[in-house]
Amino acid sequence: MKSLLMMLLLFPLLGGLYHALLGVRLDRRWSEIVAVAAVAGSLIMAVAAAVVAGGRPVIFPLLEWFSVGELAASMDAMYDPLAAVMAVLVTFIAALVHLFSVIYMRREGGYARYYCYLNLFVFFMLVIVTADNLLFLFLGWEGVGFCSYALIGFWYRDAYHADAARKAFLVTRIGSAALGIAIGLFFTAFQSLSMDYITHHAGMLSAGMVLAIGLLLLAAAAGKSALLPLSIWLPDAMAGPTPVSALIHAATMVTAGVYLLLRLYPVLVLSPVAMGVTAAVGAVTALYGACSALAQHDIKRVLAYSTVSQLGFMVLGIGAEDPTGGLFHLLSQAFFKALLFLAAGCIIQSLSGEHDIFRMGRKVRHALPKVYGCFLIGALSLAAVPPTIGFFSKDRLLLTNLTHPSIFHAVLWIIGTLTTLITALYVFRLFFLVFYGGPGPKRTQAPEPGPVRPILVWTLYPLAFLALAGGVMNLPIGSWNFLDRYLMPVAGLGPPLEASPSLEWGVRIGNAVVALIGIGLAYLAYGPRPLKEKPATAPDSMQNLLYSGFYLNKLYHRWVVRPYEQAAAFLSNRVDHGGVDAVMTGSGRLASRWSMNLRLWTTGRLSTYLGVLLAGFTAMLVILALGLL
Amino acid sequence: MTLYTGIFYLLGVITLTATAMAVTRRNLVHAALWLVVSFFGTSLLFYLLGAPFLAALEVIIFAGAIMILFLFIIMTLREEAAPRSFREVWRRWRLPSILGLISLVLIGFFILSAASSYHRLMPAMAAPIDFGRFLVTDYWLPVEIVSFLLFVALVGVLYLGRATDELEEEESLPSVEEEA
Amino acid sequence: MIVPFGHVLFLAGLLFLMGAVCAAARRNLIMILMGVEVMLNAAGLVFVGAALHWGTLDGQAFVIFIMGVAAAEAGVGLVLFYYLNRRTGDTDADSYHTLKG
Amino acid sequence: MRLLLTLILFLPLIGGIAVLFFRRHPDRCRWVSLGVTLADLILVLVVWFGTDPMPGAMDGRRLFVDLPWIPALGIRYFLLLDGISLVMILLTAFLMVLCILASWRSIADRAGIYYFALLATETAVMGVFLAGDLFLFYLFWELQLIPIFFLIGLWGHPDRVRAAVRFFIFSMAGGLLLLIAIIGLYLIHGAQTEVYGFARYQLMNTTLGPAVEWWLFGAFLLGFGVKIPIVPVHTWLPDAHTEAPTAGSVILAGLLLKTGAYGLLRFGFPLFPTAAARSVPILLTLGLVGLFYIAWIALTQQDIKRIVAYSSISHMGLVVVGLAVWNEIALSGAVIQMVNHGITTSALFILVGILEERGHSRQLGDYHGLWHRMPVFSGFFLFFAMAAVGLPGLNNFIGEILILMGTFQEWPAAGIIGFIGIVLTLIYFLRLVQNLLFGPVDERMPGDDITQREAAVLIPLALAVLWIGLHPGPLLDLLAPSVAHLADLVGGNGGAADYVASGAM
Amino acid sequence: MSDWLLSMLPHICLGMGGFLVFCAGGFLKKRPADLLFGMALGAAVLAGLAVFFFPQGAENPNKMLDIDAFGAYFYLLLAGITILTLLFARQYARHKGFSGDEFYGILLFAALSMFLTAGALHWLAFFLGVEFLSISFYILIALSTRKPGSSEAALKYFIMGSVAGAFLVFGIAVLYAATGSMVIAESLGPYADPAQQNLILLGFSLILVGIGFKLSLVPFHFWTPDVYQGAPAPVTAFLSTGAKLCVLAALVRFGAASAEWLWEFITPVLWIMAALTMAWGNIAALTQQRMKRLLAYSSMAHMGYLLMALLAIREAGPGPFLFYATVYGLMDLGAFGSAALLSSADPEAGDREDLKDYQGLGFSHPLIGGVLAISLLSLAGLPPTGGFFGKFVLFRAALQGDFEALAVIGILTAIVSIYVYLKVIVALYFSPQTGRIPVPEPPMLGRAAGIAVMVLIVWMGVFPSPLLEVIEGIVGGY
Repeated sequence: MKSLLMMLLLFPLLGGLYHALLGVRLDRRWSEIVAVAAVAGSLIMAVAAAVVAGGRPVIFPLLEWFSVGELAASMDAMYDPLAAVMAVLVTFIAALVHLFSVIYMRREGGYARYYCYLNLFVFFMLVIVTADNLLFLFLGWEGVGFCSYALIGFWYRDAYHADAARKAFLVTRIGSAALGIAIGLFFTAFQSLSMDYITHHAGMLSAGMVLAIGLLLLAAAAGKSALLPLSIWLPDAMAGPTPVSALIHAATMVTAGVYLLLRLYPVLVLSPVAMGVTAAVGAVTALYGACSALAQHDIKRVLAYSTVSQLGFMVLGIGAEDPTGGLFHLLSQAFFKALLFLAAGCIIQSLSGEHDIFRMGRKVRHALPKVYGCFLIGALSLAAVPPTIGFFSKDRLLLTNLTHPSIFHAVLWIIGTLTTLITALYVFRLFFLVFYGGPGPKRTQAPEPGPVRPILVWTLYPLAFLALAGGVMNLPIGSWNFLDRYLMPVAGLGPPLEASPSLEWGVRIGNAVVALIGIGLAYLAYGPRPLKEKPATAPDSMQNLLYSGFYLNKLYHRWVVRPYEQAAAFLSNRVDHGGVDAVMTGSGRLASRWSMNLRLWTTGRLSTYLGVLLAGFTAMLVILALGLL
Repeated sequence: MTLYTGIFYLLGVITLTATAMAVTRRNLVHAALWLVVSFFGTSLLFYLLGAPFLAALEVIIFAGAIMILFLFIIMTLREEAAPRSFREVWRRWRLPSILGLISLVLIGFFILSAASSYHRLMPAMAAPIDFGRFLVTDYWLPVEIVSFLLFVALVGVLYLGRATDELEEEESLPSVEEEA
Repeated sequence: MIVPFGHVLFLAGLLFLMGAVCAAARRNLIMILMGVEVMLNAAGLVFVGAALHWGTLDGQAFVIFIMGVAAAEAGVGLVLFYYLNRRTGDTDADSYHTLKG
Repeated sequence: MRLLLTLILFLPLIGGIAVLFFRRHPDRCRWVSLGVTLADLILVLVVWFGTDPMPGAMDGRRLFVDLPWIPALGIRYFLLLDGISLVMILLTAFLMVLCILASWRSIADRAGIYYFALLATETAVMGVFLAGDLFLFYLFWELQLIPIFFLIGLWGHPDRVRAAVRFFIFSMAGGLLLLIAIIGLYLIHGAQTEVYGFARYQLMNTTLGPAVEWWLFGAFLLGFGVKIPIVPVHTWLPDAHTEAPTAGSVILAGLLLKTGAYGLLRFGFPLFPTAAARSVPILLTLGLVGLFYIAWIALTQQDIKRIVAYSSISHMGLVVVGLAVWNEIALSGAVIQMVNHGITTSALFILVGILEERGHSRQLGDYHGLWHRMPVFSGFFLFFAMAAVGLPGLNNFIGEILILMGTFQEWPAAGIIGFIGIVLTLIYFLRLVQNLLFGPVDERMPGDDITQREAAVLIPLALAVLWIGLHPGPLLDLLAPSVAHLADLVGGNGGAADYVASGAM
Repeated sequence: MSDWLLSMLPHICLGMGGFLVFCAGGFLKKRPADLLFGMALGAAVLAGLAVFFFPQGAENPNKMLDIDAFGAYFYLLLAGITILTLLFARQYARHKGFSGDEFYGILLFAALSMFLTAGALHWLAFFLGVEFLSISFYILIALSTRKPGSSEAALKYFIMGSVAGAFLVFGIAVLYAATGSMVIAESLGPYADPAQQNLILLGFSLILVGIGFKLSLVPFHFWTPDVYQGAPAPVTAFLSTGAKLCVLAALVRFGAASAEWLWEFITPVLWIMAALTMAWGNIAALTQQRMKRLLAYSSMAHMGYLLMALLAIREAGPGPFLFYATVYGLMDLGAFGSAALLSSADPEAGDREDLKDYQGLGFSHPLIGGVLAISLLSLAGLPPTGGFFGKFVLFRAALQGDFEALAVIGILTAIVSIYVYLKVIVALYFSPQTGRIPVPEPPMLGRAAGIAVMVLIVWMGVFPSPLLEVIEGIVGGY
């Protein structure tokens, strides 16, 4: 078992190191083979480990890292069902994305760098997933952040990409700081950093501590999972290559925050306030992402905002005391969003790099029929149309909120349902614009879609299958809830609150209806025969608001970035140079001035010298006389 | 109050007056001459205080040799005393005189607060013979030293005098250096 | 009795200060040197008075050496003045101020 | 083995003097210097693997030499090697080899004197790390200034003289205050015990009145604080680091700053436990203010080397925090962080030096898109920059996390602020990386990538980064006994007395 | 030889040496400079050696001159300084055209006067020593008639010296009037009637003016930079070392001899003088651009430091004072001596004054530049030089004597002084050579002297124990 886990982690690590050290001299073919093999091997190990572990949590010390006094940071792996699910998910999607990348990136230079980061990313992600020690987790946490940074900025020559990368790194690092602080608090409270220990002894924490840690964990998750108010980096992160967006910014890394909340759920759940805040943040983020997605022009940005929205849903589920539901939605989102991104990648490649949905249209559908099919499945799943996996997972989250005793969650339920409607609307807006868009003002210069390599499309199939039929892993009917049961041994994770079957079915049908209404609205507005052609060139203020993601970037610029820079300039010019340093140099200058004055006394004239001599003698007498008196 | 006392104060007044005149004269020759008077007064005071040999030496060396030297140099330099305004004189004198006055008060305080200041001096006389014997028995070493000192001074004077001569030669014969 | 010892000292002190003030106030080199002579002379007076006061000859002996030193100083000094006067034509002490600062 | 300690200490100096005889042949100078530093490194490694903490000695000492030097003043030639010293001289010996290599070609004129200065610095710095006698420590402390002064002033950049003079004056100002305090302590101790001496363990036994202790501790703090540097007295550093030649910057950042922190660790705190314990809030504030303040200042700098230089201050600010907290974890972290900072900042300085050699400019605005032209260089740069911002798995993280975790144990608020400060560090480092490595490709940018010699300098550094980042166990084990002992020393106020009483000596 | 002759042997060596130099100079037609130099050197060496022949154990047969270890120590030191000065001066004197009997002879007489001053047990000897010293230096300073400023310097030294000498002699007179004794150890109040205190105080303060002038203590210091600048460099070297050390020796003697109450009264005065002198010397040097003036201010500052050590003489003993004085002598000699060696060969030109003219000499003339640099580092108190230990013992003494405030002032001014010395070092090593004034080929003897000074300074910085032990032996306890 231990060796399985070791290999699980080592494969991608060695793959990454292999590229890092030998990268430049490496043949592209070898590079690709190694990269894909590393991840595939990892996938096999993940599955094997899951099978061997058989649903029991197992903790293995892998390596000593460091330990001083009570602080022991050993690289311990915990392979419980939660970790197993995540590990399989991560390696599975990573394997597909690696495969996809082989074709997708075949014309790009810097392949060694690309695969190096991608492999390392998988490694770090697996570290997060399998870590028991919080610091080990932190290693992965920061590692994925760095890889994400490097991959977003993969096309570093364009300043826009580099800036997006920096933004992503910085904002997620704010979350990291929160996580670090939380780790510090854990350490002070438990003198231990083992999550296993912490989750089993969470009751020891005082109420204030629980609240603080809960909020900090939420902040950490907000950074990584792009929740409000730290969501701003994710849309910009789309500057990276599309497979990267699929893997990191849709399926895996962004879910790390959610995973963290799940892992430490037993702590989080102790604080009702923190739970409430979590749920609220989730709901608002979901709504925010969905609304913003409505007005985007860039296919990837639509998906990115959609990811923000879906992450909000997951957190909403956790906040509503249904962590398993959150995980379920995490899985389903991973499938359909990865699918959508990869499909979008096919489209973009076919259109030689075109991202603007207003420049796509019918021709795409004709050129890429298989992609069209896959995209449709993904869109349906995202829009939560039964019987896709998306339907089941989202339905469960909404139901949980409704059945929650607190009235507060009913409000959240309303927001959630509204978001479901908007979700269906924007995803089908996207769908119709991309595949059915007729000739418009911008479409005149639209590039001709070309064919894509079939391998690209093949990688979509498994995802499409899962997005469509993955729901069976946790059907809310009878004992079909495999996932729930599988996760039972994990601390804190259990089945959702029981609701009466009628309510259950009512909500279920209602949700399906809402989704279909949304699709209908989208059809009316953007379908093959829209009610009116939207003039995309003259956006009104509402559209601007949505397009810019509620001006969040501007707000940050105005209230955070600019004051920060101003403070920097002030400190640098006024305080450091004009204040602290001026004191130092000023004292030197003062000494010089004194020096000049003293030298003026040395007039070179004997009369001065003799006069001062006499004065000195007199002064001496005065001092002595004073001493006598 | 004895005769000696009277003589002492008389001599004191003479000496002080002469010194005061000497230090304030604009004309250097006058100053030197007043100083000679002051030295004579001191010489008599020496005599009064029991040092006849020193009184003689005072006249010979101070009033005689040194002041003659002064006069000689004054003559040689032919320094002309330019009349100066009172304001300028005051500007020069004010600080030293104030300091001098303060010092005087303090010195007076220090002197007069010491017990021995009220010890009355009785007339006595050191015979020159005794004095001479004392000098060469107890103080033969300083005598040797001062002879060296005077020797060095002599050498110095010679050297500087020669330098002055060279200076004058150079002035008269500006091309000497090149030839040398 | 002649006078209290203090009076001799005070007289000498007065003389000494006159010399000192002269040296500090006058600009003429020769006058400064005269001031020094006055000061030395005052010291001699103290020595002679003190010799009488203590009844020892050391004080009187000292005066001899003062005279020797005064003579040497006057000799060197006056020749120096003479030399400087020949170089620059000046006996004003304050006109020698090329070295300063 | 005891002779070994002396040999380690003076081998570089002897080598340096030997180099002076070859000064007409720069190449021979280089090889001799390289040989000497390598030999010294090997000796240090021999000590590492060949010694164990002495049984019975509580302070974890491994070797010591104690000979009378100036008996009239009670000054002894007392070298004491414990875990902390060993780690520090290891760093010294290691960086020195790299310094020699890093300046292999860039120093053409007066190579003999240059290498002499480098080697003399090595001896002086090692002396600081090894001295167990306060006076000996002070001697080396002052001694190290002179070669560095010449290194900056002779081989530095255009504004070198001003920078060198500033550096010297700041350091000396601190040093002289230190001297006064050292003498004061020595006299008080002597008056109390009738034994006039400077040995650390003796001086720790001094009873001080509160006011006197404050004054003395203040002087120590100021003396060491200038060197570390703690924030209000840091202004010499950016100039000195920026104007120094690469090796000079490496020595300054990698070693000299460490001597300040080391002094605080070794003498400042243990000698004045009460005052030190009371001044913790002040020190924490200063350290944290440094972290933030520098993050801001560095953001506005245009000179690459200056940014790296400022980052030193912020890293050392964290070390100060670690020292102030003074528990086992934070102290280990502080020592490790000193080593880390030595490695990463040195590497960054070397990289900037490499860049400057090729591009003849240090202005941030003059470079962009280097990744395309110099991929290996860029890879290294990114790697070390990431190490500097404390990416886990790389060295700085270990130090930072130890310090902060230690801080959390005692001062949670400070720990929280510290974590936030680390985020800010990222901002200016990303700016640096962004501007240098990314951006449009420009064929005018320097194009010749890292040479083999340069790689030989950078690869050991990179390995060290990874080694400490992933497997710091050996280092921490080395430190453990000494650090535990130190932590006990100040924790209880009677620690020092107990220590001596327990017969450790 | 009888004891009393032996007890004066060093003085006799110097005096007779000087006399013979004059004879040789006067009677030999061709003025053999090398012979004169050799004679002077021999006399100085013999004077140094003669110290070892002092009668041991017996009572001092000589009432005026010290033959104790303390005196012997200073005699040796002064003899060493004389020898080194001669070595430094040889080439300079030849270049500047005063390499005759007058220079070497008067130099020996000056050395004699220093011996007298340093070893004086009797006020008369002290007075004569000081005056002899002054007169010798009036002439030595004026010797280089072609050097600009030389005669002005002589004039200033003369006027100030004679006025200060008058203060000194008046002070001695007052002391004598107060105590009736002219033996230094008796006259400073230990046996005096308490009623005479004020008179003794007055006398001592007058003497302090004279000593203050000699040691250039503020406010009696003004002549120092002017005279140091104007005098020929080797003479400056001698003036700043020998002429100060001998007075310092006397001052220690006064300090040790003076009664407890006298010392208590005088302490504030000395305190203020020390503080002012340290501050003035170091601060005024800060913006000084002329080398010898700069060194003059620096030497002033060191007098301030020494005064600080003197203040603590009761608590710390004279050991620190002796040590620092020794080191000071060496380092100042090194600084001025190398300035002499670097001066141009042109008889009309002045010394190398402007700091700009020192630029780059550290590399073009590594040895002499090195001597100068080491001396400056030592003056700055940096390891590995004697100045480093000197500063340590100095401040140790100050703190031992509870002069904390003075020590802090000392440290603060020392910080200022660092800049001063760095300025010169920067010129020597960091600046391009200007080459305005060519440097003459350094002579063998000068180089030897330079190396000797350098080695001694470094030796004292690395292994000061022997010297400390010697001093310990002299003054008992350290």
